[in-house]
Amino acid sequence: ARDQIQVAGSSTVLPYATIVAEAFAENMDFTAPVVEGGGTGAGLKQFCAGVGENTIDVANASRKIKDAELAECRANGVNNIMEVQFGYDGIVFASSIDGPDFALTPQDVYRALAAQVVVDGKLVPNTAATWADVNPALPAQEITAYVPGTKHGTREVFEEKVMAAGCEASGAHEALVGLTDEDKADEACVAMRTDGRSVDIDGDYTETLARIGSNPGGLGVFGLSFYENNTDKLKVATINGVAPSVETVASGEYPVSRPLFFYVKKDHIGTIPGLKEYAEFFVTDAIAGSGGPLAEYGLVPDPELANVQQVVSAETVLGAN
Amino acid sequence: MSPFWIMIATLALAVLGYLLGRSRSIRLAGGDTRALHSRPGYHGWNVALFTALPALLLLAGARLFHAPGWVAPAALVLALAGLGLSLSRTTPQFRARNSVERVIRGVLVVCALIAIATTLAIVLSLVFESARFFQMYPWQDFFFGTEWTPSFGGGSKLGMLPLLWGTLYISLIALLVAVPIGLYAAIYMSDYASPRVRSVVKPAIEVLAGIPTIVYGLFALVTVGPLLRDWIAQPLGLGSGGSSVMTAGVVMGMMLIPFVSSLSDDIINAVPQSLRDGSLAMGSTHSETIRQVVLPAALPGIVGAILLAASRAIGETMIVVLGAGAMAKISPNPFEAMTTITVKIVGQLTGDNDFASPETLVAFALGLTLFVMTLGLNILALYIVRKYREQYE
Amino acid sequence: MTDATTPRPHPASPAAPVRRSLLIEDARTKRRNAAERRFRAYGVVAIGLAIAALVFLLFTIFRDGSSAFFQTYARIPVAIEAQVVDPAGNRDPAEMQKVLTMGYGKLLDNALAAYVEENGIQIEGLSERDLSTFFSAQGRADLRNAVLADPALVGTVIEAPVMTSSRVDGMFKGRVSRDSAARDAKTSVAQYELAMAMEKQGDLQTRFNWDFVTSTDSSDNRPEAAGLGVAILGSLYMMLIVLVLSLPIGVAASIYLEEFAPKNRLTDAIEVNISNLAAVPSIVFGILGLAVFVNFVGLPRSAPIVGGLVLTLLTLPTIIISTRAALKAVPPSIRDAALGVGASRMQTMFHHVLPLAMPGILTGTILGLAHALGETAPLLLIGMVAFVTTYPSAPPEGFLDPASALPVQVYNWTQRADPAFFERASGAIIVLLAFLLAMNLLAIYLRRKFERRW
Amino acid sequence: MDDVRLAERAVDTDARDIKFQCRDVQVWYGEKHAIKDVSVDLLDKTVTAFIGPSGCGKSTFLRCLNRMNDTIGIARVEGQMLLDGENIYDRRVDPVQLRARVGMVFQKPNPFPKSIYDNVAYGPRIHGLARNRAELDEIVEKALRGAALWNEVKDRLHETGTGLSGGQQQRLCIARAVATAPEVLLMDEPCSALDPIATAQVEELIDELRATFSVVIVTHSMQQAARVSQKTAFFHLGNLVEYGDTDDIFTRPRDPRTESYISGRIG
Amino acid sequence: MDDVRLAERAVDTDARDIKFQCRDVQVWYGEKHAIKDVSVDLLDKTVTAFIGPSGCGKSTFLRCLNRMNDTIGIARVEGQMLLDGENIYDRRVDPVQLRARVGMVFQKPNPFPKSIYDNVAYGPRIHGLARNRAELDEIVEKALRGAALWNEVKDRLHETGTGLSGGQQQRLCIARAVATAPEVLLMDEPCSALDPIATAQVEELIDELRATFSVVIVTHSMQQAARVSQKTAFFHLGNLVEYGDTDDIFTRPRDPRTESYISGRIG
Ligand SMILES: Nc1ncnc2c1ncn2[C@@H]1O[C@H](COP(=O)(O)OP(=O)(O)OP(=O)(O)O)[C@@H](O)[C@H]1O
Ligand SMILES: Nc1ncnc2c1ncn2[C@@H]1O[C@H](COP(=O)(O)OP(=O)(O)OP(=O)(O)O)[C@@H](O)[C@H]1O
Ligand SMILES: [Mg+2]
Ligand SMILES: [Mg+2]
Repeated sequence: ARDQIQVAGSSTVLPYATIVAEAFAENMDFTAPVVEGGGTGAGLKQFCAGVGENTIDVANASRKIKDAELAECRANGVNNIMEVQFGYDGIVFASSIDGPDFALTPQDVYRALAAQVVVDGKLVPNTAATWADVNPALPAQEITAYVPGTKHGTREVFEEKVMAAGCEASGAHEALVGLTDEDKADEACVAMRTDGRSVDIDGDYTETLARIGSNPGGLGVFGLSFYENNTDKLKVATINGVAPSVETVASGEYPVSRPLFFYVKKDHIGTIPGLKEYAEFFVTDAIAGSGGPLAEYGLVPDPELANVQQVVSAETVLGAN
Repeated sequence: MSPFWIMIATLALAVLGYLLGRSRSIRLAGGDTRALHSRPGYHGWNVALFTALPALLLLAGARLFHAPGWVAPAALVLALAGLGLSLSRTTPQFRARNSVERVIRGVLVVCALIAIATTLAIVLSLVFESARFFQMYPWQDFFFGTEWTPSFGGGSKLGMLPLLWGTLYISLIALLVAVPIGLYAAIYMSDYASPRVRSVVKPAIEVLAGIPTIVYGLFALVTVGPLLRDWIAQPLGLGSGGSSVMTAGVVMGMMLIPFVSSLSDDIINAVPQSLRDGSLAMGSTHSETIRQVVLPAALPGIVGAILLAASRAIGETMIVVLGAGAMAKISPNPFEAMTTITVKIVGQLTGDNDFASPETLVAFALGLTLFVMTLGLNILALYIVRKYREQYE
Repeated sequence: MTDATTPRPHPASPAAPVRRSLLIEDARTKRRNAAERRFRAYGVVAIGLAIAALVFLLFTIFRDGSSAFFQTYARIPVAIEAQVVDPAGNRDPAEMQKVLTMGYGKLLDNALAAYVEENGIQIEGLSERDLSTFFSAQGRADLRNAVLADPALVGTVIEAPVMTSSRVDGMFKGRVSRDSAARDAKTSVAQYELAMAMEKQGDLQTRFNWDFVTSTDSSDNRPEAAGLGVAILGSLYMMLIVLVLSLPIGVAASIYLEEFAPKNRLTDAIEVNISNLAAVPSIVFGILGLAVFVNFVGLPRSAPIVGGLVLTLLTLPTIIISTRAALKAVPPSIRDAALGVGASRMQTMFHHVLPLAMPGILTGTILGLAHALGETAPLLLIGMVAFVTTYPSAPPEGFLDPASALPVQVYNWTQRADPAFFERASGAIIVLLAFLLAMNLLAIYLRRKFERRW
Repeated sequence: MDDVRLAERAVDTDARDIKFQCRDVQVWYGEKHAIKDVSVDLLDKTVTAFIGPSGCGKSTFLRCLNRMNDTIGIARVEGQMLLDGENIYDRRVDPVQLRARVGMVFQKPNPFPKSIYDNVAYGPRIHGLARNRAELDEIVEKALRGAALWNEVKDRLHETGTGLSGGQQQRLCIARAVATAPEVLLMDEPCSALDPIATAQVEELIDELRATFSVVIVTHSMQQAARVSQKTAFFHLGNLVEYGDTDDIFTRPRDPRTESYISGRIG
Repeated sequence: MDDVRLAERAVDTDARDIKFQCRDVQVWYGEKHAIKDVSVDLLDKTVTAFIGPSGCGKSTFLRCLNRMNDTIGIARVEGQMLLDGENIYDRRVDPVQLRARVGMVFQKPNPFPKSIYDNVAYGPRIHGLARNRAELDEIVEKALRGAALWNEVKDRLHETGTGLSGGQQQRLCIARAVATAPEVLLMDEPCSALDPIATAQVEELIDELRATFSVVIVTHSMQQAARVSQKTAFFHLGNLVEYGDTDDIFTRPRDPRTESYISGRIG
């Protein structure tokens, strides 16, 4: 039988999971878990492939499991799934350390990066060339933004919390609804420019960093933890005047963040040694709490960690209540 | 006993069988091996093969189909039976060579079929998920759509034409770099360079094929991209992005050089010297000889090498991701960012999307489409080779 | 390039040929020789370009990666304080286990603080955080292991080399400067000066880091402790499987197709099909491996055997294509000669044709193995792109244990946030290239032996 | 596949001396009809010479006799060729065994790119003709001596066979064929690159072989045909024009084509 | 590379008719000393025959004359070989130009794997001997006729040259060499695979060529040497034993080795 836990999923959660796995192996008498990345979708897919030794035990996710996925899980006999939300990930804008400071609002970002903007009641292609074109208070620097590609969960958060919010706040959404219908307007709000001002990044934050390195005028979207590890190269932008940090994200002041999850296959508890212990270990205060190694790395701890611990030790499964 | 040890035991029996079969044939021939139909070695091999093969097949089958536990030990019995039977068949007249060769031939056939089996398995593993995709997404939009904008909330546009365009464009540039350089390098190595130079240069160039593609990707991103941007694209007003089809193509071309050069070099080297002599004696220069006599004779192999390079170009991800960006776009300007089918296959499969959504399943459809397309390309290549092949001797 | 320009009178016309000197090139020869020189120059240029690309790549790899083989250690006395490691005070190992690694950080912090005081090091703004992030988190783990293994250490002062954190390490490799330390949230100028002061005292030493090659991967919090042991073993296992399977299968398949198969539509189909397999994106092989080897056959995830099988399928087309080309290139007269003395087709093949085709086969093998060794994408789906911190056991059982692979490690490390991992990734590439070279040397040697012209 | 034991069946008494019985043999290379309707009986313990203008089909017919034409993709053979009464084109016949019995020396010398020794020892090795190294050495020496090559190469047996002069390569190929001890030896212009002395020695060898085997030799030299052969077949444009005792053919040709070919004798 | 235009220097009057002047030529294949100290003058507008036992170095010497030995890695040539008074082994000599003037037919036929037409047209094309297609056609036809091959291949000019019979290939190679119109033609046993009639035609061709060029032919047939050549050189074990008028060599050989080689005449 397999004696190590197998974990797969989101690459955003991956660093946290590896830290936990390492500490788990060090401090407990279990074999070290094997942790894979591969993306939330891929992780959940393997997770939902069935119950048994050659399926994984834990799926990491940077978003909640979707209904369609849950249905597939159930269809494959994976009925008892524990959902564990262990913290938050802040999403930040950062530019090269040598460049000017940016104090952004969602409106600015929307106006700079939307494919089409409303001008004089008409929908026209976005022609803004510098940030100053968008908002005179911003530096007159060419607009180049490195945004996670559509495969990334971060992109979804970006679209929702920045683009859509900016669209709404700037009043463009209203105007759009007037021009078309509600659905189309929502879509138009999050459509990004394709003329090279907004560059999709299918790789990882390291790629974004490298791109900013080779084009210092660029502005990139990063995870908070990534930024914190590279403050010597990056300068972070404030959003609505709030600088991102573990504290501001936890307090909700900083608007762009998302919850992180992992899912545990309850049916494997008991067959795979250490599975329950792993889940519990993950959410202990010493690990996922503030001051723990995860927070040290950049995780925004869940303020309600105690509840989470409760959920784990009770082995509460999804849909139980 | 675990299957592993049963396997070892079977192999040991086979070795024993070889020795027994061999010595028995010699003994039956009264020590004069000339009286045998086949050499003693063949008799030995015959026994060994009959001992090992059925048993190993049984073992493999048992593993594949999760057979009950008693099946594995039964393999040992089978091995013993094979040993006894084939040993009793060992007579001086026994056509052991033919028997062994039949088995070898069978093995060869099986090996050739592995390729077919792989293809089938690939098609099968793609076709179901592709079917699911086409249930969710209209095929017209997929094949003829010119927009690729997947999104999480649904309502994605998943037209493959921009990806196809990017694939062809990048591969073309890569081949434009790799084929001339590779071919000229091959020619130089096989026909001009001294054996010493060749013995150093060839393996050195082969290292290029072994450098992980991520290194090339970073190279494209950090070095080649800005270089092309600052020296060519911007002065010519063709764009200001560091990642472009050109960047990815050029760097990929570098990686493909050894595929063209090393394989072609071997093939060119295999063209008989007498042909070169024939041409040189007509007063043609070395280069004329190569272009007009050697290369046509080596054509099938060279086309094979180029195809292999093209195949790698089509299948490459890392260099494209880092070098050409992730923008799906149809544009004739090689200094714009584009992307390829393969990149999107990997991207959609490893992303955070809902795994049962068209955004993920499109990867399978892309894979299948690419498969069919390259098939067409290969058929064309085969036709061309058949037509222009010059068989020597 | 062919017909025409200044035609020489054909001697069919009775005019006596003009006597020309060999030492004077006529116009046409001049042109042709110029073409020849150009052609040759193209060759030199081509090789030059290829070599230049190689040299440049190798240069960057070594520039970025060689520092991964060195690591800075500190040597300071560490007091194993009982109240930290054994709060219950009864030296019961079970009780002592309750103190997690994180807890041991206190020992190191105190030790460093004591060291600073003792040596009279005065640094402005040296904060507690500067002290606590000075050492690698690996140091705590090592300490805990040592104490648990030998509870008698409690209450004593030990002096063992302690690994410094990636930032401190970086200060001695030029990665972290005083300026960058000022901006860096993970370090500070004070820490920088502390490190410099300690080095001056001779208590910090940078030495060759075997652990980089032998130890296992580590989490994002301790890049300085990450090693390649598991990846090397995983790659080794996979390459063993690939070599043992793909070379014979590939050669056998080529032999059948080239020499024995009847030439008909079916074999054409197989031929096309094989070259087509070469064009299948490698990740699709991962899809296949997941479906067939993991889900159908039931082999474990993350196991080298599955990786090896997938990579075998991936390399087969390369080997088959090059082998077939090489077999085709053997002149038919050699086959005739062997068949003519009564050799069977099999014997002809194995005794004569195959040895002559060997250089091409080996080239295919080199290229195929290089491809396989550097490939990550297919491993994504079968679970080998993973964080594995236990060594796989010796073969054959080891083939079924979880392992990662060298390119996977490179890929993983380049994605991590801490810049120290970039250095590690480059170091891993060096190891990978060394691995490749070792693998190819034999093939290259054999190829040279088999090479001949006929 | 089943063991077909070539020939333990009774051989017709009247065919006893016939080694090869060919009936209505046709060969096509793709569209080209290279051998037309050839019927001929080749006798045992006899040297038969094939003569005829270049391109008339001599080599083609020779290659049919040990099924070497199998290796040419576009070649197609029809008709019957019986070796000791058995059809060699029978589906059940193993061409390998056939070729072990019917050896061949090709028109273009084609030594293996191996050492001279290995070239000659190859046949004996695969057929297990030698019990040990000493015996093998002996076979090799004997074959090389027979082919009049021994003296020239005895000091360089382990150098490669492709480094020999044209004539030496030709003799090497003869030695290689002889070493296998075939029942029938097909020789396609074996002396074309040989000097008179070597030619004489090879002819002597052929004469020796005739005592036990049958030999078919293609030659362009009428003198040679006359010297070594007992039977001669004259081919023309794919047809077997005339076949008979060598003496008769050269002195009393029946067909005008033979007549004119022979009288254009040059040499 | 430096353009040295030496050479308009006056050619010695006494050497006017000497095409090739060879002095103390030595050839080694690695350790093997294949040509020893050969000095010989080959005359213009003359057919010279090289005779001698197989392996004596005829082909080797022949290959020296147009530096084809350059392509054999282990071959080393020493001594002087002057073509029209110019040392062909001079560093400044371009072997390409040399070979355009000194053509060669090899001992083993080596047609290119191209169509018959392209085989013959190859030389004229690279040397630009034809102004247009019609002229090229003419050259090809003339060369094929000269090599006595035209009738056999005129209907299949565009089939591959490797599908020809041995003798046809040999004639194709002759046609190929002739089509380039060299000043000196080296022929290594050009008739070894030819029937008497074809041989006669090739010999006729050689005789024609002699009017304008010089021809060197290696042959094993004394008769052929006697028929076509004016000068004969007899090689033995790498030495040039005797060189002189063909008539003299065959009737009054001075050296006992020549004597015994010729009298062992069999041919
Ligand atoms: N490439 C080579 N490597 C080594 N030795 C060689 C090579 N070519 C020829 N020789 C040797 O050099 C000597 C002379 O060979 P050459 O080919 O000149 O003979 P030849 O007179 O042409 O004989 P033949 O009439 O048989 O063609 C022979 O002993 C031969 O074995
Ligand atoms: N592989 C081939 N493909 C097509 N045609 C061929 C092939 N081999 C031979 N031929 C043709 O078949 C005819 C007979 O050829 P074959 O080789 O039997 O002649 P041959 O009598 O041996 O002549 P030679 O004395 O010149 O060797 C010739 O016209 C030749 O062109
Ligand atoms: Mg012939
Ligand atoms: Mg010769």
